[in-house]
Amino acid sequence: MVNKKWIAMLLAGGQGSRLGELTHELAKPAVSFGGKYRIIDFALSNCTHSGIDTVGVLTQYQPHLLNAYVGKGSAWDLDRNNGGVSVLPPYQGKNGGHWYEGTANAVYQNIHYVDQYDPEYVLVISGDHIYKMDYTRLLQSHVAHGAHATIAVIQVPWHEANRFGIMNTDTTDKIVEFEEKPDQPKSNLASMGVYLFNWKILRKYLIQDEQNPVSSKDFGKDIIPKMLADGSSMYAYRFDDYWKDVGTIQSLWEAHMDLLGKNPAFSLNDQKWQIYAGNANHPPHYISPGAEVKQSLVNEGCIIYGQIDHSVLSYNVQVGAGTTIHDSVIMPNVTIGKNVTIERAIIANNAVIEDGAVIRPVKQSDDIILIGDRQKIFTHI
Amino acid sequence: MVNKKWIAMLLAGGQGSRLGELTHELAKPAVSFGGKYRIIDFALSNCTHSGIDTVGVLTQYQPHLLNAYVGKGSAWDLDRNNGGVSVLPPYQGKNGGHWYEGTANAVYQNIHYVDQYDPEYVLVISGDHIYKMDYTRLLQSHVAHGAHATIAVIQVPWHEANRFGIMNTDTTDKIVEFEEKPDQPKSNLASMGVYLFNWKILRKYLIQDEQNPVSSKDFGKDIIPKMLADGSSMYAYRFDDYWKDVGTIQSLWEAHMDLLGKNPAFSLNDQKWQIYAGNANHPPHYISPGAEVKQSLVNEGCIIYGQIDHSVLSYNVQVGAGTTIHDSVIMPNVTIGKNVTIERAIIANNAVIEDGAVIRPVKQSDDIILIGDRQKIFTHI
Amino acid sequence: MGNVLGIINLINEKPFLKELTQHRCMASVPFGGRYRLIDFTLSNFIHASITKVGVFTKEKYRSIMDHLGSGKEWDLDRRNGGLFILPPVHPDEKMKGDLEHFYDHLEFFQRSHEETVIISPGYHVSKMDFNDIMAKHKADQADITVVYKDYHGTSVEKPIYHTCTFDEEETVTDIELYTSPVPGEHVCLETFVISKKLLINLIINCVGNGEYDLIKDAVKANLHTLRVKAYHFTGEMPFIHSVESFHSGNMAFLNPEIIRSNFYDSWDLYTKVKHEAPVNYGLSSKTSNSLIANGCEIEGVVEDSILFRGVKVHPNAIVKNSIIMQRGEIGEGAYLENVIMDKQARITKDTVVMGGFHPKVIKKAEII
Amino acid sequence: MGNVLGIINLINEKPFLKELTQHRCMASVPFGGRYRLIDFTLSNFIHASITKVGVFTKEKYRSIMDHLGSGKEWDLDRRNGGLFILPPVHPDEKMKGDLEHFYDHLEFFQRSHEETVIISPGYHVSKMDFNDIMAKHKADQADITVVYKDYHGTSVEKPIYHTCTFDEEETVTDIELYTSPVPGEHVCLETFVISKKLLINLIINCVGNGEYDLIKDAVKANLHTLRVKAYHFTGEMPFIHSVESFHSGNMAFLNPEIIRSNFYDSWDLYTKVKHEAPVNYGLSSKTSNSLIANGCEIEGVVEDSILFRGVKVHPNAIVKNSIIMQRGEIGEGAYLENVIMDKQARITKDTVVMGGFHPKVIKKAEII
Repeated sequence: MVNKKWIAMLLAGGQGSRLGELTHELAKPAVSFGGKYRIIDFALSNCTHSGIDTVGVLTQYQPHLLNAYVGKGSAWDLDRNNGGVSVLPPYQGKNGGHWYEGTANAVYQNIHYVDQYDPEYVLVISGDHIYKMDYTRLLQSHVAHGAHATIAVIQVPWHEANRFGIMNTDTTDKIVEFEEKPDQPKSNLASMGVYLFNWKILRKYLIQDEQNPVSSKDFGKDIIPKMLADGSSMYAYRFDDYWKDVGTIQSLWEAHMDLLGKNPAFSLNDQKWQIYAGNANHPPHYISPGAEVKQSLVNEGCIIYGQIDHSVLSYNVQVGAGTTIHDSVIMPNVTIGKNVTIERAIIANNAVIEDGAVIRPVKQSDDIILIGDRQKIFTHI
Repeated sequence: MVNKKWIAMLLAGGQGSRLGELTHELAKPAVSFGGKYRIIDFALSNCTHSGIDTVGVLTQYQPHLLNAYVGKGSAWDLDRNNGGVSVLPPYQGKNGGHWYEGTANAVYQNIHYVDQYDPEYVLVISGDHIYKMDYTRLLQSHVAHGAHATIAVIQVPWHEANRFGIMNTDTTDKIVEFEEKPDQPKSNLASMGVYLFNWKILRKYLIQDEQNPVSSKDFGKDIIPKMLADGSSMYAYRFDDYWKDVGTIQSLWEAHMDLLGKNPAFSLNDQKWQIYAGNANHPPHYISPGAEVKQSLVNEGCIIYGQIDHSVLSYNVQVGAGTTIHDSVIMPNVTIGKNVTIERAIIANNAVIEDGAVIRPVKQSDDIILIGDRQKIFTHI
Repeated sequence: MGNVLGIINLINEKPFLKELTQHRCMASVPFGGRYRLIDFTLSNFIHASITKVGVFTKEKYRSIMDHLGSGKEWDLDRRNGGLFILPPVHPDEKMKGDLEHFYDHLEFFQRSHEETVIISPGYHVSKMDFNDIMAKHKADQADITVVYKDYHGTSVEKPIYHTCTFDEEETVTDIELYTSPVPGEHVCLETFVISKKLLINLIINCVGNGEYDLIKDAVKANLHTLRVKAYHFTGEMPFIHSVESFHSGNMAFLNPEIIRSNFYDSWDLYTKVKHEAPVNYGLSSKTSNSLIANGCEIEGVVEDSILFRGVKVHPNAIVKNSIIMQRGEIGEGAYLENVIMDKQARITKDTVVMGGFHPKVIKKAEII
Repeated sequence: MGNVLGIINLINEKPFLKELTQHRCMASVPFGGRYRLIDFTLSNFIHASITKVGVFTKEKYRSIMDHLGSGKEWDLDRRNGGLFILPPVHPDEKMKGDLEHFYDHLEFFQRSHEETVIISPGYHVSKMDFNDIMAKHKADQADITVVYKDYHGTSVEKPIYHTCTFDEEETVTDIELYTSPVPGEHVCLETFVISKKLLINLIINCVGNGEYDLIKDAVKANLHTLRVKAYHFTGEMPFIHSVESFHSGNMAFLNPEIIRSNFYDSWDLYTKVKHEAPVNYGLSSKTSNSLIANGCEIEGVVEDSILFRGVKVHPNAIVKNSIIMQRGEIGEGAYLENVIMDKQARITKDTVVMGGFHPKVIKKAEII
């Protein structure tokens, strides 16, 4: 067994209840994204590109699809004999079973998993953000600072800073204070939910935190503040590329719109940093005579007779003649009939939209419309 | 996706508490066997040889080692893109989480897993028996009988029949009665815990049983009796080769002794039915000048200076000079010093036996001695 | 099935595809926007649950090795069985025929546990149900089953096809080698079912007699001593024997019905996964009746064409009735019609390239 | 490491091992009871986290393809990187030298993302820490690092080793080709570290000048223009250049200290897994100072010997100072001494086979 310099623990347990029907039957990291991917693909691909070959995926809520999707990990080159990707659900030991109680507890319950690789560093990331990040730079910064923990941060607009965990740093980027969703933020450096720890130190804190009866057993709420309070050497690592939390229908839709255009805010077609996806075997898509596709991303397996403008179409989507789709996100295996109108909507997997249906907000300023999994829509909505 | 004719559900959840310290930190199917294997290897290898390429391993108690051991399944050629081996732990859904309550409940909770392969038949097996069995013959018999369920049975000595689930059959091997551990057995055909079901029928019974508040949700206690009571077409399939339940220290030891000799009761060295094992990369073993090895199985990685007679040595066992080992089972990574005496004992993984220690029952008729995992033995026991 | 050994026989490939087979064997030629010809046969094997496949290669097989890799995409990275590439054993000598090559790898056949062998070339574009063929083979109690298809292609100038005749019980009575078939004639698809034991005997006997040709010396020569039966393949399959028929065979896929029947209906066509992003259509793009693979970026006009992965069509470029292979790039204002553009070729700004009845082939990595 | 491309260069193998290399290349020769020679270099690569490996093969490489398979056992079945077998591109022409072969596969180098290349032959039996070699290469700011070892073998008749000399700063000043070294001389292990960019330049320049030999034309010829540094390998490594030295190199492993240092100490030696059962020792067995691989069944006497997987020693048979490869069988009452028995060979009842100073080699599948 070759020991590992670092491994990643990917938090994929959350239900993501603000995504409504999208997470009815699957965990948030398994939600479709970008016409081809699932949200978790971004974190997993980042690991692969950063040379991390051992990833523990901590999962609890509706793990089957995620389990089947991650499989043996070959899509991300994580089907390794030593290491690779492991889905880590809760379990029963001699003293009965425990569901994961918080993010820190989830890692605590898998200390033995981490220990078997004896890593120097552990990267803790979450499976619900859209970004391309080379974690090796974070590691370099961590080592250069001789830090106990390094937290990746991104500048957010000042008026949104109160929605994030905010880092207050000194001039060397050493973290001096951490505030979870502060009313009066002193900085706009928000935590991206990407933490690098020296394993020996984190291990100690996890065990300590577990014995604290009032702890919520969460990295942001408990572990980080405690380490800070103890005077640990903690640094911020500034990330200045695209990063988006897709925790709501609105932000999920926005992130899709960010993919479109000639120079999109976030490009998926990056040969040096491909995003890997599982089960990616579909035929080329077919655009019929009379169809019109502009400013859009269309994935394999689609058959298009209608007009698509400024939208994202996932695999195996069928669009009938006379149909127009604007500013929308169509998830996999959706069948859309003829003369349908879809605007500012997200249509979830396997939905069926019958001929002539109209799906659009009453007013342009209204919320994005969500059509849930396997729904069948006959007419106006 | 290619649909599957049949898949297997392997019950690996049990603690196996009668194995004492051996299952302190691992599930019974993960216990070492035969110098090289773990108990679950026999069921998994049977699946591979029978052409079953989709196996769900239902696990609950201390699943980590089993999880890490099964891995992506490549040892058993079960690292398939479509199907392969999947470890299926309990999970949380919309309505919270449920640990597996019984063998039937464990399969019930994974109905969606089975459904995704849409199999015609489901083989339910357990991960704690030692046997080589071609399940395709069971399938042939099942199909020939047009059965709803077929249960593999083996003749046991009449005086032991009261320890098993006993099938009473008519002359065509149709099961007419099932008795769990009967005081007055009417037959000596014991259930091997190997069931083949038509999935559609089993699925119905699993859902029905789940709604029965007094059911223990077990195949042997609930599903089989209910199907029989309903007049389902159920047949026994007679198996007449070696089969052993290794649920106790005594039976585990006996099964090891069955491996020894020129024509052993159970041969591991069968080129047509190899037993596959994970992590099987160790160097050849070394027998020093002065060592003596007779009537024994010795696995790779050992370094032997002492005398071994009628025993089984697992990988990476070291035996010092002047030491004698008789009628014993030495599990992996055990270090045995010089001038040690070991008789009628099972020494568990990673134990260390110091120079001069004597490990043997006081009387030949006493129980087999078990030295637990990682124990360090200095002198007499 | 589990009891069948699949053989893909690349030995008898002819240089029909000219420039396209200059640096690769025919089985490795790209097809249908995303595939290589060999993917069709391999996928057919997978759908028949064949898990041990031997690919007998002759020359220019490096790209096929690259493409197949460990066999993972076809689920053939197995300990028991899996994918075996069997190159020539005596590369310095001219190969006398496929049977010689089989003979050199006789151990491969002998060591296989499978009882039945299916042999097929690597360039058939078809969805062939080998389970059905096997079932007929068994029901017929045949020694050899020969798969044939009624010829429907345009007439061929050179005599390149083998045709077979059979009686009313579909017992093959003759195989005519090297003919120019007319529509309706029974073209032998060089696809056979045979027991491994019989195949080994035939190989040893033929080679012992200085005979080296499977269809001529093992099949045709034994029509009267063995029970050789015919299987009528009635599915879609273009006859590809020239650059034109390769072009038209591709274009036949510009039809949703054909796409559906070939790529869906639970009959996945497996190929190497390349992780390309979805196609990005620009504001000025205009696409019609075309098959577009992932990774493309389209800002120009694409009509009646097939674009492989990662093709770029710049603004005001026009692509008509053409096949653009992987990573091709069509510069601004360029015009292409009736063209087959091999991988990584590039058409510079405002260049016009037109083929006539014979599509114009642009070589790999060529810049025009 | 992640940024290093590993090359195993089988081009310069010499037919030192006679019958043992009659049907296989040297890298594929069995060694140490369970391995092939190439396993050592491959395992060294793995321990340095090298995840892309190209094996440049010349001839008789079928058994190496069989052995390596998909690369799964070495964790090299990867989408990015992994194992690449690179056979000759022009099999019908005599290869002029390793640089020609590298040139034919120039695209392989060019397309690789790795910046550094380690080149090694496939037959060194050693535990070599490439991380350490790389570290020195960097610290030295070397263009090329040449790995050498002080000669310790018996004297060789034919001049087959390249020796190097260097100054007090370990800058290589000369490489003498084809010498017969005396103990203590610095034998160049034909193992090099070089940047990919420089390697590509050297390949193109040399081949352009009609020069085809890596060590002579790329390394030696540039000693005065490039910064070529020496790395002293001090670990265990037998010099194998004859059947005798192959035999003694194997026998050196009959030593628990050597076994421990080569096979344990968290330096796994990876090889193809064969799922053999533990060794079965019978009532009449007597084994002493021997290395025994799984799957063996021993009822006779085995002394000072190495038994590969699946060997059977029947009652009253005696095996002394011998190497018995996979699936060998020694009949009842037979006597073997100083023998190397290739795979699947069989010694019949009561037969006596003895080698002298030159071990007697029994060919693959031979029956005596």
